[in-house]
This record gives sequence, C-alpha cells and structure tokens, in this order.
Amino acid sequence: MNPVLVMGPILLLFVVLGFVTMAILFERKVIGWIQMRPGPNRVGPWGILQTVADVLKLLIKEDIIPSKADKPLFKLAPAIAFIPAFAVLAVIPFTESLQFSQFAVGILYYLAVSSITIIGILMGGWASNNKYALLGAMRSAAQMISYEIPLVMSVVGIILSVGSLNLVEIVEAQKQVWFIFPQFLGFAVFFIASLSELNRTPFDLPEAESELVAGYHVEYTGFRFAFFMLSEYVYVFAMASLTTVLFLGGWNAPFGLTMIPGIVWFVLKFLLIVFSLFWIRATMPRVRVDQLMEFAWKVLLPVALFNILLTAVLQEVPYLDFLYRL
Amino acid sequence: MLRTEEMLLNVGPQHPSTHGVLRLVVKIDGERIVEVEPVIGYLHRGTEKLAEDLNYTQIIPYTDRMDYLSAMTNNYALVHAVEKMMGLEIPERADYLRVIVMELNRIASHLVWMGTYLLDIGAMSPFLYAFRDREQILSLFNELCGARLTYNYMRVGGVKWDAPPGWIEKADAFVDYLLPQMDEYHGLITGNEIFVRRTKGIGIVSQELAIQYALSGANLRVSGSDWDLRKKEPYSLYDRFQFDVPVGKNGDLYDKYLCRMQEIVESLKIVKQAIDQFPEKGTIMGKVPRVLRVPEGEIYTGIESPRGELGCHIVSKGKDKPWRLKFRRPSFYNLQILPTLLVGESISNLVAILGGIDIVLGEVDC
Amino acid sequence: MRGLVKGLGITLKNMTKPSVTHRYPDVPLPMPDRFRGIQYFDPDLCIVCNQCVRICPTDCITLTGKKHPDPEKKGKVIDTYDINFEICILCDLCTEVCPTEAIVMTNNYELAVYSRDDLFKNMEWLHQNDENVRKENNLNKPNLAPGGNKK
Amino acid sequence: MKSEDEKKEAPRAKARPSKRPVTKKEEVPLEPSPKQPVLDQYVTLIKGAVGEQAVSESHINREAGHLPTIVIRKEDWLATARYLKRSDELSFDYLQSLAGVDYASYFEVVYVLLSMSTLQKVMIKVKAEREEASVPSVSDVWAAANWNEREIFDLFGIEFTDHPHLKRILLPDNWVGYPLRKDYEPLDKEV
Amino acid sequence: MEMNLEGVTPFEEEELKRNVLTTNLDQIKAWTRSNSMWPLSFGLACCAIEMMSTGGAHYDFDRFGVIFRASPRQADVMIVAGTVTKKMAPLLRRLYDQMPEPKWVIAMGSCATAGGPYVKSYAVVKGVDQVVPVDVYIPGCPPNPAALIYGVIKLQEKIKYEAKHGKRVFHT
Repeated sequence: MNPVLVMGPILLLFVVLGFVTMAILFERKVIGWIQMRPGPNRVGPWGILQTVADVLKLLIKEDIIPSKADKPLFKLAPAIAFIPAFAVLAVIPFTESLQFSQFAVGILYYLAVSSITIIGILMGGWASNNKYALLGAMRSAAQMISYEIPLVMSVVGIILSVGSLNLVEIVEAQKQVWFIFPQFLGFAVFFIASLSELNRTPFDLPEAESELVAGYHVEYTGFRFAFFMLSEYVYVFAMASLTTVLFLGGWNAPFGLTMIPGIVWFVLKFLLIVFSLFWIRATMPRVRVDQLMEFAWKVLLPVALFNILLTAVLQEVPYLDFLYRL
Repeated sequence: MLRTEEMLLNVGPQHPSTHGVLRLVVKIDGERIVEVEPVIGYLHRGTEKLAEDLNYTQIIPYTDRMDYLSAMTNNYALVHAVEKMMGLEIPERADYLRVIVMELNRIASHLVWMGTYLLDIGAMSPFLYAFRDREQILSLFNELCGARLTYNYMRVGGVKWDAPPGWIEKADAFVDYLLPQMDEYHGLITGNEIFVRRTKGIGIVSQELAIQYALSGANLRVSGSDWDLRKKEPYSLYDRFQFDVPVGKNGDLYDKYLCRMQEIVESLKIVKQAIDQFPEKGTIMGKVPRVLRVPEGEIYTGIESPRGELGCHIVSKGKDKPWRLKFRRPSFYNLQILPTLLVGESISNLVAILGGIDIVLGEVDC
Repeated sequence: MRGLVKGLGITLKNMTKPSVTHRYPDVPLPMPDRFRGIQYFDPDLCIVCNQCVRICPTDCITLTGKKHPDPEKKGKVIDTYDINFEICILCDLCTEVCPTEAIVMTNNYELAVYSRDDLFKNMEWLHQNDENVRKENNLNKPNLAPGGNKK
Repeated sequence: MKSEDEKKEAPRAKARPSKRPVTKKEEVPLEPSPKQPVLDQYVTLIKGAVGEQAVSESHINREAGHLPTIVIRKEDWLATARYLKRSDELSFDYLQSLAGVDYASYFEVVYVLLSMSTLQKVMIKVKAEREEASVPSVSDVWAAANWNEREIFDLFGIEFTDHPHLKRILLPDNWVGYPLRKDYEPLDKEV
Repeated sequence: MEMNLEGVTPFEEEELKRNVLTTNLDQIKAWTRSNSMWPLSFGLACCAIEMMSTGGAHYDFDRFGVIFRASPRQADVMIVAGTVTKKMAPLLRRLYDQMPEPKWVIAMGSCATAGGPYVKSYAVVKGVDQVVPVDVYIPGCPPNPAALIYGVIKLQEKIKYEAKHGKRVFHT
C-alpha cells in the first residue's frame, strides 16, 4: 500500500472541506455584495473564520431525534446524502498529473453515483415524520429524477464527438476548441439541469424557505444538518468541476497561453462557474413544481435530443467535421 | 383508483411567509389544496377596549401600532374623524405636511409589500433593494418626528412638529432619486419570465366577488372598478393634486403587482406637487381647546390607506374619552376572501396569493 | 429568456456599487436631534404639576413631591421621580405637556439590559443621563403643541 | 385612576371661567339638511317593501356629512337587508363598515352601506336588548359581514341567528366573558 | 483575531489582557456560539419590521454571522419581536422547547419585555419572561436596528463572560 494511494484521497478530503468552508463564506459574501452590503466580516480578518464558527457551533449543538421519527433511517439519511457527493470526486481529472483514476466510463460513474443522494434526501424527509419534510422529500425526488435524464442526454453530444467516456480523453480532445462552442445547446441544457440537481435557485423547491419552512431538513439539528449542508456544497464543487472538465476544457489554456500551469486555468474556470451559481441564486425567483416538471420534460429533453441529432449530422458534413470528430 | 387520503397541514402562526402571526389550517390532497380555514387572533391586543379610557391625544400612539407599516395613515384616520366631528379647520401648512408624510408612508408600505412578496416567490435581492430605498424614507421620518416606525406625529387640529430646515429639500431629492430607481425594479422583476409565470392568471378576483367581500384598495382596483377614496370622497387636500388611479383588468397577481408599483409612481407625483405648493410660513397647529371635549354624536369616516379603506367609527358622549371607537381595518376585510381564492390551488400558489392580498396582522387582529 | 438576462445584468451592476451599510458597532451611529431615546430629567425645573403622569398612556411615570424646604416660597419641590422604562413606549407625550421642560428626550438608544429591574430608572439615573439631550423642545418651538405651556 | 382624574378635572374647570366647547348645533337654528328628502325617500321605500313597523326611527347625522341614519326593527332586518341590496334604485351592494356598540342599557349594531353605482351612503342601526342579545345574520346578503359578525359575537356576545359558522375569531376558544362590554371583569387580573 | 472591546467593562479588559492566551475549551465554544447566532425569525408585530430592516442592507445582521432560520430545530437564539398575546403564549413555549439546547432568548421591544403599550389590555401576556427564560431585554417601541444590534452584542458578551467565569450574568 504505497503512501501516495493513501495520502491522496485524504489530501483531497481536506482540499474539499477547505473549499466548502470558503464556498459558504464566498456565497454569503457574493450575495451580500450583490445586495450592496458587506457579507460576514467581523469574525475572522475578512470574516474567514465565519464558516468555521458556524460548523463548529453546529457540531457542539444538542442533537435532537424526534421521538416518533424512524430512528435508523433518520440517522442514516445524512450519511447516504453525503457519501456519493464525495465518492464522485474520484473520477474528476484536475490536471494531467493530478487525477485519481483513469476510469474508462468516467461520466457514467459520475452520473450514476450522484443519483444515490436522492435516496438520502427521501429517507431524511420520510424519517423525520414531519409534514413539511415529507412534502420537501416528495418534491426533491420528483425533481431530481426528472432532471437526471436531460443531464445525461446533454452529455451524449460530447461522447459522440470524442468517442469515449473517459474524462481524461474528453479534456485532451478539447485542445483546439472547447466543447462549449460546438456543443452550446448541450452546455445550456447541462447547466440548467445541474442547477436543479444541486437544488439551487431557481429550482430550490425541496428546501424552499418561504413555502416548506425548511424542506426535507426541517427536523435536523446540529451536525446532522451540517452533513446535509456539507453534501450540498461538495456537490457544488463536484458539479462545477465536471462542467469545467466537460465544456470548458479542463486544464487546457485558452488561445495557447500554456506558460501558466494547467491547474491555474482549471481553478479559474471552476471559480467562474461557482460564482455564476451564486449570482443566479441571488437573482432568480423560484419556479413552481408543476412548471418545473413541465420545463424538464417538454423543453430540456427535446433540446438535448436535438443537440445529439445535430452533432451526429454535423459529423458527416465535410469541412465542419474537424469540430465534431475529435 | 388509488385511495388518497387528505392531509391536514398547519401553515402555522410562525411561518416565514405569513406576514406575521396568521395560521392557516389547510386540508391538502398531495400538493392540491382542498380547503383552507384561516385562524387569526394571535395578535389581538384589545386596542378598542383600551381606547375607551384614554383621551384622544393618548389614543394616537395606539393607532401607530395597528397598521405598523403605514402608521401615518392610521394617525390621520383617527385625527380626521375627530376633526370632522368637532368641525375644526386645519392650517394650510399642517395639511400639506400631512399629505406629504402620508404619501411617503404609502410608498414605504408598498416597498415593504414588494420586497416580502418577491421573497415569498423566492427572489432574495429585491427584498434588500426595497428595504434599502425604504430606509431613506425612514430616516426622513426620523428627522421629522423622532421615530422610524411609530411616529405619533399628528394631533387633533394639526401636526406636532414643523419640518426641520432642509427637510423639504431632502424629501424632494428622495423623490427625484426613487423615480428612476423604479426602472431598476421593473427591469429586475417585471420582465422576469419566472416571475410572470408564477403570477399571471393566478388568484383571479372578479369584480362582483370583490364587491361582495367589500375588498378595498389595490385588491378592488385590480378587478376593474376604480374605487379610490382619495378621488371618490376627497378628504384633506387631495382634490388639489392631479394623479390617476391605476386600475387592473383581469384581477390576477401580476396585475396586483403592476397596480401597486404604479401606485408608488402616483404617490411620488403627489409628493412632488405637494412640495411645489408647500406654503413657506404658517402655523402647524389650529385653535384647539386645551381639553378636547368631542360633542355628543356618532361618525364614520373612511380614508385610503395603502391596504384599502381605513375607517374610524367614533361614538362620543361629549366627554374627552370616546364612548366607543371602532376601526374598519382593510386587511380584516381583504383576508376574508382568502379561503374562496385558494380552493384547488397548490402550496406554492397559496404563498403567492396570500402575499398578493398584502395583509398586516397587527391590523387584522387590531 | 431576455427578462432573466436583464435581471442578471442589474444584479451585477449593483454588485459594483459601494455598500450602504452603517458599520454600526465600530462607527457610532448619530441619531437626528428629534430622535426619541430615553428621557433626561432636571429636578429643579419640575413644579410637580402631575401633567406628565396624567398624559402618559401606560402610566409608567410615578413621582412624589414634598413641601418647599424654605417656608416663604410656596409650591412644591420634586422628591422622587421614576420612569418604569419597561413599559415606556417613547411616545414623547410627556415632554410635550411639561410646562417647564423639566423632562426632555435624549438620543441614547443603547439600553439593552440583562434583567428587567435595571429598567426602573430613578431620578438620579435620569439626571445623569445628560449627553446628546434634544435641543429643539416645545419651549423654543415656533408654534406650540396643544397642552404645551402658554407662558 | 379614572375617578381621581375626574376630580382633578372638575375643580380646575370650575375655577376658570369654563370655556363652553363651541358646538354648532345650539347656536344656528336647525336648517333642514340637504339630505332630508333622500332620507324620506329611503324610509318610504323600505316601509313600502318590508312593512310599516320596520323603520322605528330615522334622522340625519350632521357631523358625518349629513349621513341619513335609519333604525330598523330587529325582527324584519333580514328582509330589509335583502331589499336594500336587490332593489335596483337603492342597490346598496358594498358593506363599508359594521360595528357593535354597547350603550350600557342595550346593544346596537351599526351598518354603513354604500352603493357603488349611485355613490349614496346610508347608516342602518339595529338595536338588541342587553341579556342574550340576538340579531339576524346578513352574511348571505353581504359576504363581508361573515367575519365581522363573528368578531362582534366574540367581543360583545351578540348572537347572530343562522350565521354559518358562529365561533370566536379573535380570542382563544376557551375565553370566558365578552371583553368589549362595559361591565367586563377580566378573569386573570395580573397575567 | 481582533476582539471588539467596545462595551467591555474595565474589569473584564485587564482580565482579558492577563489570560488572553490561555483560552480553554470553554472559551472556544463560547467564541463559536457567539459568532454564529442563528435566530428563529419569530416576528409578531412592529418589532418584526424593525428586525427585518436590521437584516436589510443598511444595518446588515449578516456581518455578525446571523442568518434567519425558519425552523426552530436549527435556531439557537429566539428574538421575541412583538406583543405576546395569551393565544400565542403556548405556541411560543412549544417553539422554545423545540429549539436545541444551547439557546438564548432576546426580548425585543417593550411589548416583549413587560407588555409595552398594552400593559392594561386583557389579552396580552405582560412580559415574555412569564413564558420563557429571557437573557437580554431591549426596551424601546420599537427599538431601532442599532439598538437591536447593541442587544445582540450584549448577548455575545454575556456568552463569552459566562464561559470565562462560569458565573451566570444578571446585571450589566
């Protein structure tokens, strides 16, 4: 068991946890700036320790399990919600050297494992024996399942042009042109579907404060609630890095500026996606449940299928095929 | 057919979008609402019983706390009723100050409504922008009468404080600031497709239903009738100003939003005209006997508050304390129509329709 | 789609604008002169006329006067004067009716306490509470409020 | 507190030459108010439609802008209400305000009705005796009256016969007594 | 880590200088709890509007790490903002019991402190400390946002003081 195999994942765990604390703070700061007020700035030098204080406080809070709740399910739900979020990172290539597994079916693994979280949320909502939690869980189950399909369909366009499911090859294929340009339709559908996968506005139906008080985690206190928050932000990390890898060409430098190392490009593109997630959260109102379903099946899915058709057709067109047959 | 059994959901008194302590016992089947029964009274403080052994100057602080979003119009409702009963005339300058202050308070109240309504529908930023603009109105009031929310500013026969030097220019500057600011709100919200789909064609109120339930204010004007007490029964100086009354066509939530935003623009016009015609000098207090003895009799007068017709019904036995003081509270009447509007709607619509009626629980429970 | 993009543009534009927050605890927040904080009481101006006790809607002012110490002057001198600040609603009616401006509002608003009986303010406390007292009171106001002193 | 306040008021008022509060009514002789013919027209219409004994008294309320006021007998108030709403030349379709008043010897329920088309206003009063007062409910004529009647029942104890859902609306259901009555003694004094 | 010394009594100040380094576990716990107070948005009447404008852009509660949580399970401080009527008192008590253990109560406004303008009314509980134990009273009707922020700072100091000295704080 050579040390790299063991140290790597632990290092990644700390990087991700560090990112999560910074992401929560960054989100409150960005939303604060948008609303013309400084976010948390009194705890650490620039409010850096704010999330540390939040998470520590949640850890030392009293842990209430409602009496009539289904105890084993109640305890298991946060774990099942969190583990896939972290397991999914195994397959994401950050740079040529810095990656964990050259999985042949990288995308398939990612999308399959990420849908286990729905079970966690359903268990959490059902086990806490609270009407609001039940409603929140039902909504999130319907939403996640119906957005899984456009998410997968939008990626098929890339697989068609690259011919392989391996994420590393996909990034290599984007040396000249990133997939965001030829596959723009795919990118749009993917971005919207990823918004709804992460339960973020405008699709944050399950934990809609103004309707369902606090959605599926209404009965969770202390560190169980911290687990749910953690899994949400680790998913932000995972989804943003997947979007960077698939559509923005991972560590490839734009216009050949290759003297700056790949990891810097990766982080820059990654932060751009994360910022746009927070920016959309501060602006958009919430979609109604039936409009959400209708949007998924009647708009996103046809567009995704059309995108696949378009990619297949354009591959045959002689002078355009360098874009689509990589 | 799958047997589905209804679930009783308690949209409890402590809920982020009930604008205070209103409890709705909702019988739902899945996400569809079968029947709603509002339970109110969680903020009933018995103001009318207290008013029976307080003289008229002492009741004014209590009117501030009924509709705490527009305390000036509450003050005016009581003071106007007493002045009409005693047949007092108000000096010009005091009346102009009253109109300016009431219209500014209407703008502040509509801004709070717009902010919390967008929060119910899910957008966070308009709430902050609305409160940022409202803060400037509150600081204007803070300079004029010393308080941000409960002003206790009007007295029978006039107003307590004169405008401090430079206050009128500040109010003028605020009007010039807010008018272009409204375009930012329209850009952010009115065109937003998600907002339009969430509000267009939902919670439609027909005109005879509105009259049947005696709705007033924007809820009535949205369904077609242009009933605005400032135009129909002009009180104070409202007959000197040119402003028009926004009327909606099909009475849905989107019209209510447009109507109230247009009402802000109309109130800005009124404040602008009032500032231009503001008399330089003049007393702010009419000739009032030291101890107010209201002559024996009974009176009902209604004025246009941001939520609707705010009426004050005084029965006096000639003493300085009212024998019976009853307020006709517009939110109490507007809330009555909620159960009929909500049958068959979904939970997200419940929140939107409840926000659309614009109720304040301090006024519903009085 | 156009409306959503316009909304995003507006929020981005607002992000560049400076923040409008008062950094309250670090920067003291000045209140305008007429702000109604806690009262300031000047015992030697008070002529024990009980006007403020009668006008207060929640009866939170209680005072006792005693005979004037030196015999030849008639009238009364204030002995104890306490405001039960728990139920004072800062409606400013007492300063309005006081004929000799013995009780005046100040701008202090930092009054949070840990226990309710710190809120019973006696005469000494009210007398020491004399920074940023309100300047424009009903005596030097151009036209007087009803019940204000006609002197 | 109240009695001591009266005592202090009375001597001071006597000491100074008491400024009689100026009341317009005594000095100027009572010229007929412009609304008098309108009032008579209403009274004759109601008497014609409902019955002679319906209107027990009617006068003009001067302070409230010469508002015609009619006192209707309790027994046929429901018929009058239906008539007021449905007749085309009166058509009072907007119930502006509904208030309960306790005159120590009897209760009185005051309705202010408004017609949207003719912009005419009228104030209707219905008297009810002190012990187990009951007034017919008009909630099926004007839907707005439903909650108002429940509030008056809650605070005064006036029963509204065949009201669809007469229950306390503002006070908790286990509340004893009717607070807005003049002789109300609160149960738990100091909570 | 800059400690704001505004409002700390001189006795505490030199106490701080002496053992600022020996922060035992208690003080770290107190530091985390005081710097991330999530209030249960329990807005009843006019004070609720002032609480909302404190959350607004001009006074910005978020600077203190204060996020309004709607569910009692995730709240640690309950700001009772408004008049507590007899119909509302049992519900207030139930919500208080649902909150997880290290919890505090701020009675905002004279209504919550002692019944405020409605002290003679038949339907109002005179002071919320007849229902729940209260830590900080903020007089004023309604107290302006800066007074509410001052009250929250006093609560933070109380938490830190109690952690350091183990004694309950009763007087300012």
